[in-house]
Amino acid sequence: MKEELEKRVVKGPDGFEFTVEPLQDYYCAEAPRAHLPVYSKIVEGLFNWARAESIWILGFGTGCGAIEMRPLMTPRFDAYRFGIQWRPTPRQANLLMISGYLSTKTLKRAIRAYEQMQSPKYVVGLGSCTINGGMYWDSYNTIKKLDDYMPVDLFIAGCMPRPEALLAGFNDLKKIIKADKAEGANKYAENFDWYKANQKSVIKDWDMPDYNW
Amino acid sequence: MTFEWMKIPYSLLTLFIVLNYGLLMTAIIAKIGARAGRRIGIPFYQNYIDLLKNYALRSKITHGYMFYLGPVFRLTGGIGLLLFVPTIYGSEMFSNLSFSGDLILALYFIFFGTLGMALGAGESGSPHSAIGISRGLSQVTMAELPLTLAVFAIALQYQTLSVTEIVAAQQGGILHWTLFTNPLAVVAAMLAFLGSMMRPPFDVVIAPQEIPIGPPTEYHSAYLALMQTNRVIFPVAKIVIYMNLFFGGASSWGEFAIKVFLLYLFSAFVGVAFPRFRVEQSIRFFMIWAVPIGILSILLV
Amino acid sequence: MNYQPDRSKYPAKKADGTLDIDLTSGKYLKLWHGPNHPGITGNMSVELTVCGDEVVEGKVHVGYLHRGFEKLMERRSFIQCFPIVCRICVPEPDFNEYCYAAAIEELSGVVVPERAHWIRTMILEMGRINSYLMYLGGQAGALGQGVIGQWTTYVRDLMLDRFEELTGARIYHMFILPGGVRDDLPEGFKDRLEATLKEVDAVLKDVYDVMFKNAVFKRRSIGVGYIDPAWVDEYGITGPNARAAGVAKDVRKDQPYLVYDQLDFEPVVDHGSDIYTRADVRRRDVAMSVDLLRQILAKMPNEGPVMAKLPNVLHWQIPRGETYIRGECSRGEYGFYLVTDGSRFPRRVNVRGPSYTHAMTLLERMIVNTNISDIAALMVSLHTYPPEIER
Amino acid sequence: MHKLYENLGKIIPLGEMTLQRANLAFITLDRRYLRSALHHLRDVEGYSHLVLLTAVDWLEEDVFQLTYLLSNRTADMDVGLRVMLPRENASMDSIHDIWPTAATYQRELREMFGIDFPGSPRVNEEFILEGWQEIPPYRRDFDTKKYSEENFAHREGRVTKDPASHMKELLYPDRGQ
Repeated sequence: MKEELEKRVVKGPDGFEFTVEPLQDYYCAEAPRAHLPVYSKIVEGLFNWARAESIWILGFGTGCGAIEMRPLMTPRFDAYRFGIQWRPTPRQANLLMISGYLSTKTLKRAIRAYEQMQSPKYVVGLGSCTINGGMYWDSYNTIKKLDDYMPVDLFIAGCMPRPEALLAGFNDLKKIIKADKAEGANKYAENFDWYKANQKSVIKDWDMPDYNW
Repeated sequence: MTFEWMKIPYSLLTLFIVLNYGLLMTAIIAKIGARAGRRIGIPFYQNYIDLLKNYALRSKITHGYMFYLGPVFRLTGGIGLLLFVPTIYGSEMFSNLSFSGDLILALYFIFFGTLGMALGAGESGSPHSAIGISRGLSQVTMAELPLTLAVFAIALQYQTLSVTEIVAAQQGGILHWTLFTNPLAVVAAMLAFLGSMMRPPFDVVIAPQEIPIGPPTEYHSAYLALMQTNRVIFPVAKIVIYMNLFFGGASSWGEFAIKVFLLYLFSAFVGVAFPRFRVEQSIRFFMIWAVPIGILSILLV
Repeated sequence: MNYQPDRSKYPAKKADGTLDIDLTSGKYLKLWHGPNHPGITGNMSVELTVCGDEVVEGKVHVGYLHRGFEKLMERRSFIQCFPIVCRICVPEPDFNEYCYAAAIEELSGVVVPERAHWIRTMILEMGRINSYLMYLGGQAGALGQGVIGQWTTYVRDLMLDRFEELTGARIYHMFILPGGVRDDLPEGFKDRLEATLKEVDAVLKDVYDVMFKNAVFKRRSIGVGYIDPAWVDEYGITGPNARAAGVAKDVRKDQPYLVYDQLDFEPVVDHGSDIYTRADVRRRDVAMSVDLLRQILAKMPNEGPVMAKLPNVLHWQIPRGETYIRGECSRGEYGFYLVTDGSRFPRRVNVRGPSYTHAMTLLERMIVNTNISDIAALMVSLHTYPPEIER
Repeated sequence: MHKLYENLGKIIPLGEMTLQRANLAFITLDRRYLRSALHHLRDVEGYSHLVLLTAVDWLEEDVFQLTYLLSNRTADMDVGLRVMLPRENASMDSIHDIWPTAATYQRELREMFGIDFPGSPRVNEEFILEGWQEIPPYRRDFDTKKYSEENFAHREGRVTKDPASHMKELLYPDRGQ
C-alpha cells in the first residue's frame, strides 16, 4: 500500500486535527455491480443506437498506436463524421483504446482509467502486441494477452494498424454495440475476481484499492 | 395587471424551439469550424445523439449534494435567462415572462449558472476542477464587468430597465439600433461576449491541454447531459439579450435565427483563429480595453 | 526575458537537498500531469507541486513505455534486430534503422554503395519533416490553437504517402538495412516527392501567417521557458533546443555523416531561447529540410547498386568491438552505442535519445516557477518523445 | 587522438586505447582516476558534452564495463572512457556534480544493472520499472524469455522457428543435415 493511502492523522491549516482514512474517504469500497439492460427491447435498441453513433474515446495513448490517432482526427480520415471524438477525462469517455503494447506500469493506470469510466464502456485492443505480444512476445515488461486483464470488445490487428483499419474497426464496434453484444462492463463486474487475480499476478506491487470508481 | 397563465405554455414552447435551434446551430457552427481545418465535421444531428447517449448511460456516481445541484443551477441560469426576456419582439406569444425590471434579473442570471457550477464542481474534489473554478470565476467576473457597464449605458440612454421598451426604442430602421446610436457600449459588450463564450482566446477555464477539462472534469452521464443542454440554451439566451439590447431585437423567428446565428458565428470565428490567453492575461485584457470603453460609453450618454 | 527564480515563496530545503513540502499546510497542491492527460507529450507524467498558480517542484516519471529493447536485442541475431529497432522511436523511426545499420557496417567492415547513402539521407530528411510537422501542430495545440494541427497533420499524411510508395509502410518502414537500403526508388518518385514538397511549402506559409504572427501566440510564448546557453553543456542539450539558445550544435554540420558534406546548408541558429524561438527554429528547419531534399533529388546519382553483398545473415558473426554512431534527428543528437563480442548476437546496444536529457533533468529544472497554464506548451517546446527515454 | 592520449597519460596512468575511428577512441582507466580524467577532459581538452553513460555486462570476465562517452564538438572528437568494475555489489562514485544530467543515467544504471552510485540525487527511486523483484533486468544472467513465459499468460498458436533451419528447409528442402 502506498503511504498516502494509509490511515493517518492530519493537522489542518487551522490547527484542527482530524484522521484521514483514504480508502474510506476517497474511494468507494463497494465492488462493481452489473448494470443489466432494464428497459424494453425497443428502448434499449434506441439507446444502443445512440451509444454506437456517439463514441467518445478516452485520450490516453498507451503505446505507439497513439501516433495513428492524430491522422484519424484530421482531414484525411475525419473520424468526427462517425460521431467519434476525444474526451480528456475518463468520466466522460465510453471507449478505452489500448493503443499497442501495455507495460505493466501502464496497465496499472489503464485499469484505473477503465474502472473510472461509466458503464456501458468498451475496450478496443489496437495492434498485434495486444493480441499475443507481437514483437515483444519475450519482453519482461509487457503483457501479452490483453483480454485477461480487461474485457476487450474488439481487436484491430496490425503493427501498426493503418487509420483505414481503425475506421473499419470502429464500424465493426458499432455493429457489435447495435446488436447489444457489447456488455463488457457487466462481464467485468461478474468475473471481477478473475480479472483482479490476473491483474495482481502481473502487477507485483499492488498499491491501490481493488476497485476505484 | 393580472398575470396571464397562458404565458407559461407559451414560454415552454419558446424553450423547446430554442433548445432545438441551439442544438442544430451549434452543430452547424462546429461544421463551419471543421471546414477551417479542412474537415467535414460532425453530422448536424450529432448533438441529439450525444445528448441521448449521455442520458442513456447506465451508471452514475455522485460526490455529494452540491454535485447534483451544480448542473441544475447551471441549467436554471440558462432557462431563467431565456424566460425573463422577450425572445420575439411584439409577439404576445413569445415575449415570455418579461416585466419592467427584467434587465437587472437577466444580468443576475448570466452569472447564476457559473456560481452554481462552482459549488458543484468544488464538491467533486478533482484538483483540476478546483483550478478551473478559480480561473472561471475570476475571468467571468471580469467579462461581466464591461457588459454591466454597457447595460447601464443603455439603460441611461433609453431611460428604462425593461428589455421590451429598449427593443421598442430601437425599432424603425437599422440606424436606430444601439449598434449605431451607442457604438462604444456595443464594443464593450461584444468583448464581454467573447469573454463569456468559453471559446479561444478566453477558454482557459476549460483548457483541455492544461486542466482536463476544468470544472466539468468529474461530470458524466446524466449530469453531463444536463450541462450539454445548458450549453446550447445558455448561449442562445445570452445572444437574445445582446440582440435585444444592441441589435434591434427580432420581430420574427426568421430574423431571430439569422441574428443569433451571425452573433454566434462571430465568436466561433474568433475562436478558430486564436490560441488561448492565460487567465491573468485575459483579465488584464479586459481591464485595459473593455472596461474603459464601457465607462466611456456611460460618460458619453 | 531572463529566467530569475523567485525563491521567496519557496519551501525550505531539507538536508538532502529535497524540498520540504508539507501538503497538509494547505499551501501546496499536488497535481499530476499525465500519463492520461491531453497536455502531455506521449505517455509520461509530471508530478507537480503547485503553490497558487505557480509550480514549485516538478518530478518527471517515465517508464510507461518500457519494452526492454536493449535486452531483447541481446537475444536476437543482428538481422533479426531490424524489425524491432525501428519501434524504439515512433514518430521518426528511420534514425534507429540508420544508426544501427551504420554501427553494424562499421564493426563488420561492410562498404555501402554510394547511391544507398543518398537514398538514406533522403529518407532521414523526409522523416525529419514528418516529425517537425507533428511538433508544430502540437505546439499550437498546447496553446489551444487546434487548426494548425489539422493543417500540418494533413500535409504529414501526404508525406507518409511518399513513404508508403517508397517503403510500403506508413510508420515503420524497415527500409534501411545493413549494407544499403532495401530497394531502389520507384518510377516517377522524384516528381511526386517534389509535388509534396510544394504542399509543405504552402502549409509552412499558412502556419507562419496564422501561428507565428498571432498576437496571442506571441503573448503566450515569448519569454516563456528560457534556456540559459550555459546549460547546454551541463544538461547535454542538443538539436533545436540548443540552436535556439544560440549554440550552433548540428551533427549534420559538425560531424557530417552520409552525404551531408556534399550538401549546401547552414544550421538554423537563433538567440531568443524561449518557446517562440524554438518553434521558429523548427519551422525554419523544415524549410531547410525541404531545400535539402531538393538538393538531394538534384545531385543524386541516377544509376548504381543500392545494396552491398552481405555475408550469410543467418550465421553473421561480428568480431569483438564497440562503436558509437550519431545522427542529427529532429529532436537532437540521436546515437547508438553498439558492443559486439564475436557471437551472432549484439553484446550490448544502448540508445542515446535526445529526449533522455531534455525531458528528465532539463524539464525538471525548467518547470520550476512556471505557470500551470504554460507547462503543456513548455513540454511540447522541448519536443520530447518518451519512447526514446525508456526504450 | 594519440596526442590526447599522451596529454592524459602525463597526469594519470591509463590502460590501453582502441582507436575505433579517426575521431572516436576508447580508453581504459582505473576507477580511481576517472574523476580527474573527466575534469581534465572537460576543462582543459574541451570535451564538454557528456554524450552517454552506460554499462556493459561482461559476465564471463565477471566485470561491468562503465562507458563514459565524451564529445568535443569544435574539434569533432569523441572519446569513451572505460572503467571496469567487479560485478558483485558493484558501486561507483557519482559524477552528477560534473554533469547534472549524469544523475539520470546513474538512476537507470542503478535500476537496470544494480550498480550503485552513492550520493547521486534520487538514485534509489524507481525510474523505469515499477515493483521489480527479480535481479536487475539488463544483467546477462537475467533471462527475459524465461521470465515472460513464467509471468505472463500467453495466447496459444504462436510458433517460434530457428531462422537458420527454417530458411534451410525453405530453400534447400532436398539437402539433409
